[in-house]
Amino acid sequence: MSSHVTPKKTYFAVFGTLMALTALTVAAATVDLGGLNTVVALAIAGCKAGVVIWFFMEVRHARPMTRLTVAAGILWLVIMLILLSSDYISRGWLGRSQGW
Amino acid sequence: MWTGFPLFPEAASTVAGGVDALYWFVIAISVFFSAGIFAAIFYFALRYSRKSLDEVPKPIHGSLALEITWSVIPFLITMVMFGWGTSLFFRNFHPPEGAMEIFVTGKQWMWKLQHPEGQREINELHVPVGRAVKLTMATEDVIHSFYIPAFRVKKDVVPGIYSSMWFEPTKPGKYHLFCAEYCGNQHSGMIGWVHVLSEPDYEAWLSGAPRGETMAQAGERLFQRLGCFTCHRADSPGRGPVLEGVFGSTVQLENGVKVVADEVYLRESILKPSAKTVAGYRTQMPTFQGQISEEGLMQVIAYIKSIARQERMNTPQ
Amino acid sequence: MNAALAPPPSAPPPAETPTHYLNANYGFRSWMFTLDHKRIALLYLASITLFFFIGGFYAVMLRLELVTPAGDLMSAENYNKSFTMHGVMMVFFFLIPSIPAVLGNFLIPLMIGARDLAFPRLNLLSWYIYMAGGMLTLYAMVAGGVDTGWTMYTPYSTTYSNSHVMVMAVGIFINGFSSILTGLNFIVTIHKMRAPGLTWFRLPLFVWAHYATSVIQVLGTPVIAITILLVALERGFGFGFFDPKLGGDPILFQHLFWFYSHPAVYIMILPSMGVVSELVTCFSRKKVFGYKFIAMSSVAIAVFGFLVWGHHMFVSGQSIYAGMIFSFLSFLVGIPSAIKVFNWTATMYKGSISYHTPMLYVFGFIGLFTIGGLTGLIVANLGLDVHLHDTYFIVAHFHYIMVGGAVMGYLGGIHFWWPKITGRLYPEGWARFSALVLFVGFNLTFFPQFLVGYLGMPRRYHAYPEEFQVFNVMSSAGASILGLGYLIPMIYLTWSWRYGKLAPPNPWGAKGLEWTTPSPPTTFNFEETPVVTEEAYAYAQEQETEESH
Amino acid sequence: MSDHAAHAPGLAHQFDDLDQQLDATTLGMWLFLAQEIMFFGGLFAAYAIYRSHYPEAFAAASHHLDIRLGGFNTVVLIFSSLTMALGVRAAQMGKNKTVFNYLLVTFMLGNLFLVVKAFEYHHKYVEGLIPGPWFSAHGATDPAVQMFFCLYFAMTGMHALHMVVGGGLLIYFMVQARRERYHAHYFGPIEIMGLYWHFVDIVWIFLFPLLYLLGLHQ
Repeated sequence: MSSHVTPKKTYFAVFGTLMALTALTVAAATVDLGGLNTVVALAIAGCKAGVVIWFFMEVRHARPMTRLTVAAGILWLVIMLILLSSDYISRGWLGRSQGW
Repeated sequence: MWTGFPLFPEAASTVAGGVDALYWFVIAISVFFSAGIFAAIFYFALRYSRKSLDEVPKPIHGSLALEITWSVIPFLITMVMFGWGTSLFFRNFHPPEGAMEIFVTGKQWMWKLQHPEGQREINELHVPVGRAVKLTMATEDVIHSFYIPAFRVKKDVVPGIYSSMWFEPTKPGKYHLFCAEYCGNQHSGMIGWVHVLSEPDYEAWLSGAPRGETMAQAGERLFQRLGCFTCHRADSPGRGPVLEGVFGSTVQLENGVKVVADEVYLRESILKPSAKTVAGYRTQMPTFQGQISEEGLMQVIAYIKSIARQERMNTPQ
Repeated sequence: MNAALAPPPSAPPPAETPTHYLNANYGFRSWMFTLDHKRIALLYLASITLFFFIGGFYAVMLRLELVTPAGDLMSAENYNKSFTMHGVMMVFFFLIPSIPAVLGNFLIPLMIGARDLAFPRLNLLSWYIYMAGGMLTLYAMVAGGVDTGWTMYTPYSTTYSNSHVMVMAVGIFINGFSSILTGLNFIVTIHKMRAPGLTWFRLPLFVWAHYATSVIQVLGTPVIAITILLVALERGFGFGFFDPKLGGDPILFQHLFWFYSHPAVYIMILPSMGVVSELVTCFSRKKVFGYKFIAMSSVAIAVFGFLVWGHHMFVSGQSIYAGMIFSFLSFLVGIPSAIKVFNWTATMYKGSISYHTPMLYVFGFIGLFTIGGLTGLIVANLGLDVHLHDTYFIVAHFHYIMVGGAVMGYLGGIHFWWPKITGRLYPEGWARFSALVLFVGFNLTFFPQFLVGYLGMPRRYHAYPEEFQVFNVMSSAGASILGLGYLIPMIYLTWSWRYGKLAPPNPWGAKGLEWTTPSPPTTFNFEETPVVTEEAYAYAQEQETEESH
Repeated sequence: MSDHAAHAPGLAHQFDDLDQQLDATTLGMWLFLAQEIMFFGGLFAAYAIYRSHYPEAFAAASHHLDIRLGGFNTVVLIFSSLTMALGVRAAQMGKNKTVFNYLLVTFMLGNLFLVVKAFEYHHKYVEGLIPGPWFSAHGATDPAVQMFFCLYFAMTGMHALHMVVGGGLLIYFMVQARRERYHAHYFGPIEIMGLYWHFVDIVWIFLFPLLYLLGLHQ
């Protein structure tokens, strides 16, 4: 059952983590890391989302089926992004610029 | 007018034979399998039809061996189809060297075709037999699709980019040209003919067809009229790159990337000058979006191409 | 001819009609505010039939126009509006909801031994959403029509069309949520509401098929919703998401559109496959061959169905390497479909086969789906699709899947469960006759389109070159037979509702929890929650146990 | 169906007991959120494609956004997630009064977010950054700058719309909490409300860096 009552201090700790990560992502964005800026920003956002899902949304106490649903949602998004980029990345491979 | 009742389209290009061969291969496999399935169904339905009301046949749960067999065998067969089809597609994709070029503009609802020598046609295309023809295609409005069934070739013409395709006719004759992508009201009227002529007939047509200036000449006139020459010429250093010899060369962009200055790149640079600026130049060129038609663009590009060719001839290396 | 029918119940039906879900209460409100999944299924049945005949009307107009090569019956504009409405009505308002919302809604709780779906209010809401979307789309039609084709490719739909694209886009957008909610409801129901003992691998294959379908509905439909919303924003407010002038890519629209609209084909065909799995085992009176393979192939189709959308775009300007990937994956999705066909055929081996109407539809389904599937190998092929893309070959191919497959399964299922739904038997003679008419009419309509397609006739052509006329006349002739084939069941089924013979609880001698309830079932389906102790389709249960002892 | 279960307050007829009901509704909500992922996913996909194709134009365009306001809103939203989580916790313990208070705070924070967002939109309007025929970002020659704002308004607008819906739901649940509807065995609706609210928060967690931050160092 998901009626597990989480102690308040866990939630406060989570909130603190999220604030720290927010500060970190802003700080990281001001430094020029080249192509890594995007990766870092998305990685931090992913961490934050993970923390929210795991603690606030109580997936850590959820049934396997709930976890599977979360995973499926993310997996399908990844499928869409990968197959989409398979087109956009390889359009230039013919040695011609693509112009749109 | 009774134009006959063809069952199979004419095969009039170098790629048509290959496409038809693959088609018959897949059809043969399909007929084999469907005949097998239909025969089994008929046989079972008759042989095992219900004899009495309380008849209860013995259950059969399944067979792993059978399941694997009828998964693996179709898989292998489809992979043969996939390999064959994909290699055919890739082979047919790249135009051969030295193909003659035609420029195509799709527009609701007509095809405009320009020959480099200056002949212009609408919904008609005259090409010689036995020579590869490369089409560079653009559209003024919506997506169209250039389709010649007898050649088994088709390509969408998408706004904002140049599409290209090629074919080499093998038989003189008159073939349908269709727009295959729905493009609005008169979509079904966006059709025409491809006339494949023997070499002498084609020469005769070339000399007989009304020709104004060549595409390059028309392009040069546009180049003047739009004022491009004020920046892009040898004696105005610093303002814009000199275009002599640019076409086909590799240019270095501001952000360090190297691109080949081809039709697509030139088109983009005219319409969105700031998108890919050549290293060493500031972006001060205005956009020509809306000021030049796709046809005009093709002419300007033909002009830039022609001065690249002259350049190469002048400096032999 | 009724010799093969299961023995009728020995006791005559009681003189007093027992209370069931149809006569539990009466009146407009009792239907409009019902939470009973069976009544909601009937609401869907009525509205889907309405949209089917509207879509069918447009099909008739199209085929009439195409009898002659010249565009002489109606204007090009009206022709374009007709094929748009035909596509939109049939795809979004008939095929996608057909089996799930009618048969699925009615049967899933009955098959798993539940009193209702998990969320009855949501179920009713999804019907209202469906009707709202449908009414808006009908309004777009009445107000002047839409001429973009159901695919709504940009930039034609966003910039160049002068028709009521906005209204229709909003209609389809709204309708999408009906589909999402139905799928969501089914998934939760199948997970949480199964009767004790009904383990996953004891579920009827119909339920498996709907589970797979629901996954597609939940994960695919939102993408078309947002895509259509972007089109509406671009058209209405100049937000140029796909506008090349702002650097937008019209091909991106096609990607997002087909990300849903290809899996949507599996939303149509998977439930139909579920119906066929039920029918073939019942009328062979034999456990289905390879239960787990059929169940898992449904799931495989649902997953792989999401990986193949780019095969609609081989000549669109998509990268040829992406084309190669999509072509490869498209061939893969053919394998689970083939597995199903082989297993159904094998189920008949050494069975006890009767030729009742539902079984005739099964024969029709397997035959037509086989042809549709095998021609899929042709159009999934990069080398061939360049020639065939956007020709009548494609039109023929997907009609073989959607009409030959999905609609055949739908009609087969409607006949099979008709006694359960209405408590009445349909007239067997008429039903067999119309199944035959449909089969003949269908093939005459669509087989010539393969030939004229390979000849090079592009689709969505109002007028066409004369050498294509013979095939088109054949096709139109077939369409008139096909239309008749749809009218006959419409008439005799309506007639049988009132005058048909009273149906016993299990007229076919079929297995499955739904047949343990009275015909028609009571409002809450089961007096007591049933306990399942046997596998699905245990037709020979007693004998088996005898033998094992 | 046992009689006493059928009479448990809040139990719908189709379920056997409250546990089954809670399980079913939770799963239903998660499925709905999976659907939401794909709904926003379409937007994110379009953003990813265009951003990678026009990095300079998008970076330039993002400089028109105010990071302080965006950052402030991020803090507001994360804080509201905290209060929401505490509200669910209170519901699990059946403390209706506390539930009400936390939901009220969450609601206020949500409104604060929307007010700030409205100021941002207004600012964009004044600057002429609304896409369409009147778009006029000065100094921007690349039309892809406008594409950025198309996506900006679509993504933040869709997010704001979800906030508005969430606000409406919060009002409903506040009324329910006032009526003492929840107890230690029946708190599912609040939990589901929480899931929705956290999801909307997560969407913003991605929107903030993607829209505001990525071009910052350039």
